Amino acid sequence: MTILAASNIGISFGGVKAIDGVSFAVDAGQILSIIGPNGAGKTTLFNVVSGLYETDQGRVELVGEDVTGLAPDMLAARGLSRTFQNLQIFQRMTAAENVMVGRHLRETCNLFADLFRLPSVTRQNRATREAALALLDGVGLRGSADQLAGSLPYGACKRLEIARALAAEPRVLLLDEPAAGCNAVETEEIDQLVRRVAAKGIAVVLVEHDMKLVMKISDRILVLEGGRPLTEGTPREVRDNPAVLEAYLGKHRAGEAARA
Amino acid sequence: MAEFFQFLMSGLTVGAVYALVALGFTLVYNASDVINFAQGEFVMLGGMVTVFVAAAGVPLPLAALIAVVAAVAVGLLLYWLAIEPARGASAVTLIIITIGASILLRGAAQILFDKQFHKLPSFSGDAPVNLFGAAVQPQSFWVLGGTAVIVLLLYAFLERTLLGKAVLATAANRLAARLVGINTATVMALAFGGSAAIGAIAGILITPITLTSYDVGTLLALKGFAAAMLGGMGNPLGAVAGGLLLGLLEAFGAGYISSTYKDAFAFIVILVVLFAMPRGLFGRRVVERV
Amino acid sequence: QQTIKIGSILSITGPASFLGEPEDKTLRMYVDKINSAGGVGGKKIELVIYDDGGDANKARTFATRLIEDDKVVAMVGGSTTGTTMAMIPVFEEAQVPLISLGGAIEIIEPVRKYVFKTPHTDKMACEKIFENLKQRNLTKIAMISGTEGFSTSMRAQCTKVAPNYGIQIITEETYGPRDSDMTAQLTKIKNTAGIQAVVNAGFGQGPAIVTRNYAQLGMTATPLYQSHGVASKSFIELAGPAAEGVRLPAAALLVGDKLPDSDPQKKVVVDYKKTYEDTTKQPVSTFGGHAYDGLFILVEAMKRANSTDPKKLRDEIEKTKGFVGTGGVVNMSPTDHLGLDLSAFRTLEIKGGDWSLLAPGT
Amino acid sequence: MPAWFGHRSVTLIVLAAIVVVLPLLFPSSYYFRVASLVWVSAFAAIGLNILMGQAGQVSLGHAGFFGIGAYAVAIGPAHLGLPSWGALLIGAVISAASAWLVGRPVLRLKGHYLAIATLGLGVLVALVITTESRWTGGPDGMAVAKLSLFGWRASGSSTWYWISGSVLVVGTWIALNLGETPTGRAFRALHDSEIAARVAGIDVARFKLQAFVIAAVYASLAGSMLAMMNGFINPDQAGFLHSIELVTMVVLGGLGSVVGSIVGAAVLITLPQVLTVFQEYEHVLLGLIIIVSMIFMRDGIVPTASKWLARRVRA
Amino acid sequence: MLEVSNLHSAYGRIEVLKGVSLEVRTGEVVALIGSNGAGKTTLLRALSGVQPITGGEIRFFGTRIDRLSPHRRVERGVTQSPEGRQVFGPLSVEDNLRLGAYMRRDGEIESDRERVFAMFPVLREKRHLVAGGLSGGQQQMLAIGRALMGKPKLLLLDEPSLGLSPILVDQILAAIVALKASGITVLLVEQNATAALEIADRGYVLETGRIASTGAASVLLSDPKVKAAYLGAD
Ligand SMILES: Nc1ncnc2c1ncn2[C@@H]1O[C@H](COP(=O)(O)OP(=O)(O)OP(=O)(O)O)[C@@H](O)[C@H]1O
Ligand SMILES: Nc1ncnc2c1ncn2[C@@H]1O[C@H](COP(=O)(O)OP(=O)(O)OP(=O)(O)O)[C@@H](O)[C@H]1O
Ligand SMILES: [Mg+2]
Ligand SMILES: [Mg+2]
Repeated sequence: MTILAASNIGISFGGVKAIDGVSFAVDAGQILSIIGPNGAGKTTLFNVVSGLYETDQGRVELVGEDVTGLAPDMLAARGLSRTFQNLQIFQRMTAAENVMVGRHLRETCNLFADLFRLPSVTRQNRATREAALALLDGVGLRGSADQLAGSLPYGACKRLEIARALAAEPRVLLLDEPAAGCNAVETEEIDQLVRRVAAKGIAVVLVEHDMKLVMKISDRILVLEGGRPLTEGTPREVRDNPAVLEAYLGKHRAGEAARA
Repeated sequence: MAEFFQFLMSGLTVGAVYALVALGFTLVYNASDVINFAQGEFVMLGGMVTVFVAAAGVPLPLAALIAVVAAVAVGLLLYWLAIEPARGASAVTLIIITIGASILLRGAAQILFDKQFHKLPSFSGDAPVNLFGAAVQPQSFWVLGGTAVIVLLLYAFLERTLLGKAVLATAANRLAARLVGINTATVMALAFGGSAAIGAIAGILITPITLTSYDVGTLLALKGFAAAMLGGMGNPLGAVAGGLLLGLLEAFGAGYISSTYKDAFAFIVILVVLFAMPRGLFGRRVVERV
Repeated sequence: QQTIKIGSILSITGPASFLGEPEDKTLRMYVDKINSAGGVGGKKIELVIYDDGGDANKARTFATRLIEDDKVVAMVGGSTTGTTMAMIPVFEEAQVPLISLGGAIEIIEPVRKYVFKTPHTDKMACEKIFENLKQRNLTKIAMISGTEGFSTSMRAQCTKVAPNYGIQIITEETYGPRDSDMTAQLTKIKNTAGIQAVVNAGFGQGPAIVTRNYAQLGMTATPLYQSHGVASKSFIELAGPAAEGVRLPAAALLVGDKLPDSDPQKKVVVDYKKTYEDTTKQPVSTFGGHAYDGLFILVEAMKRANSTDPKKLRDEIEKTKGFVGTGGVVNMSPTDHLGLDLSAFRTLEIKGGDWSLLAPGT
Repeated sequence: MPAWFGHRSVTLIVLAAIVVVLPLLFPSSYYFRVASLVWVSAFAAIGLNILMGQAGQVSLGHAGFFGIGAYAVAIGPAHLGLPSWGALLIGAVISAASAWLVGRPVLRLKGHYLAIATLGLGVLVALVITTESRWTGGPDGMAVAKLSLFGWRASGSSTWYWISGSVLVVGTWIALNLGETPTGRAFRALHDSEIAARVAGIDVARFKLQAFVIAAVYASLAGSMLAMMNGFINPDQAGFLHSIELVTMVVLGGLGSVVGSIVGAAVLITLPQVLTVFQEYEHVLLGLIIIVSMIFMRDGIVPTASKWLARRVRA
Repeated sequence: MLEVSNLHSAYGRIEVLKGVSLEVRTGEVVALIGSNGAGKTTLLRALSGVQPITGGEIRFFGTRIDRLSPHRRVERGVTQSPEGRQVFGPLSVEDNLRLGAYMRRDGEIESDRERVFAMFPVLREKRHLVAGGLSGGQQQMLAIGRALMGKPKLLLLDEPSLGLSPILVDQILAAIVALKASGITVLLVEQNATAALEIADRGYVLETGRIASTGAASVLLSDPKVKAAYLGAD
């Protein structure tokens, strides 16, 4: 089943088209990777799809519903979660609290119940914290649960964002360079994590420059260049595409990708 | 028509006063993102020191110079004794420190000087100049001219000199500024000294019109702050535009609507402008990528 | 040796400091004098002064402090109407006399048992000005006033009493307490047809700027009246040559040396002026004089009562008769807790950079 | 039971104990008066701290709501024949409603722009109060009727001490409650990153508005209490300087710390009383104390102190 | 050229560097690897003087620099491309680069800028745009370019390949080799440990604030322990 479909997306900044005519679709349990040179428009595409930028053109559908132009929180409520290339963690909250915020949509939030701390609130809090700890465990951060997120090293923050995004129990998860700042071994862990997520039936859209990772786990790959789609296909097709080689992979990397 | 021009000139005069104060905010803001609530006290110092030094028999131009030097000294002391030791603290904390400094400076001024109002003679006499039927104090031209000179200098400094860029860089990212070799402490000291000088010059120029006393700073700072925000914080041209606009709003509000509600009128316009342009008239658009 | 505690809450700093400061100096000066002359009834006076900074809420707290902690027998103070009004409930409840230095008539009207005041009321100022206008056959006026308490209250009183003098207030303008240019308001007045005189209710630097803008706009052909709120030499200094010809109602204090020797107030005001200026090296204002009057009304009452019991003090203060102060000759009564009449005010005109006493009928 | 629960109730119990025990040390009812002022200001500061410390939105016009509450209990009984407690509630409703109305557009602004917009709103309220003297008594203020409930009239410093003290305890309880709830977390999240908060499904505009309204109601109630306690009110209480004072209390005590707001209020209310002995040096010292405490306790008195304590305990 | 001995640094009470000693010789490329939170960034910051140290010494060309303020160290030729890019968001790309040369007074600033543009042509294209609007990778290029504008003797690179496309990673690595050839010494922190060690002369492995092992790059590359912990199964 197609969870997220974007068609003919375009947006410009100060008259310059940052993306133009990009379409993609991703099914439940599928991993779609979007790759392309720096500045190709990958993050911008995420920003449009997740409602942070208003589109000039195109249409976004989430589980069959037209959600173009909907605010991010409305999209989140319909099952879309994401992480950020430039970290957006809640610095002054602990790691566990960061993830608890991620569960916002799974909680009942009633101002009066909260102000007077009705027993239901306390009960719910306990459940939310349990869930958050379990998620932190999943990304290997259980030990840092009560540390302030602002003091975590870069790699840990990236994983914290994934845990927070998963906390909302999304139907589609957009990951913007989750493996950036991770060494090969840590990247391997991300690899496992993303596979597990997809295995649960969540649609995953992955932006990543680590070709080993991308080639290994993607079902399909969309290549952007200069804001336009360059090609789309299976990892093998993409890897062998000379245009991709030239614009993005480079010779040396092509070999590396091939090994994956 | 003469009435219109009178309101116009009144607005420009008052507006230039606000603009001068607003300009003082710009430098410190550009170096640190901090609104220096003691800025009004620099304006007060400029006027009061000139008055008292001149009263001691020193010729006016020299007295004015002494006042500027004194204000700069106070600005630097403020930086070294109160801001620098709190380096790394949040902007809110620094703002509260400047509020504390403003209380302190006002308290000190009332002991050191007195609580009376004082005036300075107008630089070129009091005979009003007739402009399209409006009677204008000659001092208004000094204030307008002073505003023009300061805004041009400040603009050129920030936009055209490397040191000016270093000031902006310090506010944009303190860590990166230190990594490229900017001595952020010196830059901040410069900003505080510079805005103290601007404040003092403002005080000297406006005192012949507004009169001065130990506590003129508070309201001037408030209006100057409003002007700076209306124009768009951090942009010297915006500060001047905001100041003049605020002055005009008050004058035309008082003239054509109601003098009692002229402040209300001015603030309502500010609110409306900000709703339409959340960064003021000429504020820099900040782009923050995620 | 016991002392008599007298309290005083003044606006020594803040926007009304031009009231509080001379009041503070006057009280300290004269209490020292009284004490070095042996005190009252053999007891020294202990003065407890608090600065409310013009903040009514603070004044209210200090009032409680004076009553509860310092246990004063009476209070001279409340520099402004605003602070006084906030303190009145405290003193009424504690039954301790309060002699206010605030201007507005609402302090003593309706009469409150323990509340007195020394400064002429704003109503009297209006009446004095209108009296003079009437003599000059000027009946159509414009009012311009500040928006703080003093000016607002005076403006209201003027509006109220104007019909009694056949005066018509054609147009009204206001300015904020820290405004630096009033040409817009004055231009409107200038362009209103038929204005024969302009009255400015205001204090602080505002009236000086009004006066200067008035000259700047070339309006001096129309007489300008200021209020008693500008009754200190610094007004003339700040307004400069523009002040020439401005008239105002004020206490005799400003023109002490120009009073005829027969004037009952002459000795008092000349003495006070000399003492104040010698000690403080600053020009005298009528505001310090109000504190002088308050202090001595209290001291006299204390002597008469031969007691420091607040209730007895109150009764004696109310019986004050023929007290010659800087503000005038005070005759209080159960229905009049001020005790001054219009004769306490003189109409002054600024001439040659100084006050001059206006001859009656001009 | 999680650690924070104990922490919250301990704070409350200690506060209640202080409120109860303090009077034993008071030599005169002047101290009741000062303490009640502290409680009232602390109450307003706690509300403002929810907005500033938790949700991270500054307001430089909060005294406006304080003024609305104060003048409600002044005007209600005097001009409309309402009972004081009814006027108090109406004041709170008006404050909440106006916060809700202006909050939507205003809270879209950020940082200093939000500061100037709220400042402007505060100035507008103060200006209306000063000008419409037929209703408000103008700049010199107006008398406020005493609070009476079922025939019992609240007057005297000690009565008000108990009223304001109990209200403060309740206010503290509510503010402490908020911290660890979905609403409280939403506030803190949007403070740190609006974008991430929105992507996590938080309706940022709605939560900002909630914080603004809560803070407005706190301020309004505090204003009503002060007015009834003083029996008198004037426009200064709605003015810019009072707004600044409230903000200073919050920051001095510690942004985000409920106890901090109480301590901040206590410091700023009692300092001027203590400093009177220094006479003309009062302001210099006040300024100096603010500067020095912010330098050495940059996160505010309470957070810094508790960090320091934690270190001592562990060492 | 750079000798670090027994360096200690802490955030509050948490000690992050627990006695780090290392050495970088003139003309070398030295790689520093370690897992998340090992303290690599902290070490580089300490070298630049923006992170206070609690003990130990830093010598640069034999003289101690650990008490010098950051700008003095830049003056002596230590520049850094920091973690997280840290570009001056509101300033233009060109201004960012110009500020990179803030301490320089020589006449080659223009030509150095051209060199940076040649290395990263996008930057030339976007020279008048504000840096805050650049894509992540473009900002990374800018950060590296800015560090190069300081005309360093010792260049500290904190994860320079982070967020760069494969082609650019190759280019960066090649550029580092070229820099080395032009006499610039490089201390390189990289998560892409294999690639880093391939171009480095020597390497250090940092583990929770301590140097765990060191040696010639080729030796580390084939060290099974290092392989298991950082290089991953290949
Ligand atoms: N808010 C914005 N303002 C100005 N320009 C923007 C903005 N957002 C994106 N752009 C421009 O759009 C282009 C695409 O940027 P985007 O961040 O989407 O690239 P990307 O593919 O994610 O690159 P990278 O791999 O480096 O992260 C860039 O040239 C960037 O400068
Ligand atoms: N501001 C801070 N406050 C407290 N602790 C911090 C702070 N910054 C970093 N730390 C801690 O210092 C340790 C080292 O962090 P550092 O950033 O130096 O690691 P790193 O090796 O660069 O990691 P990464 O590979 O993720 O960039 C980590 O445990 C981290 O939690
Ligand atoms: Mg990107
Ligand atoms: Mg790092």
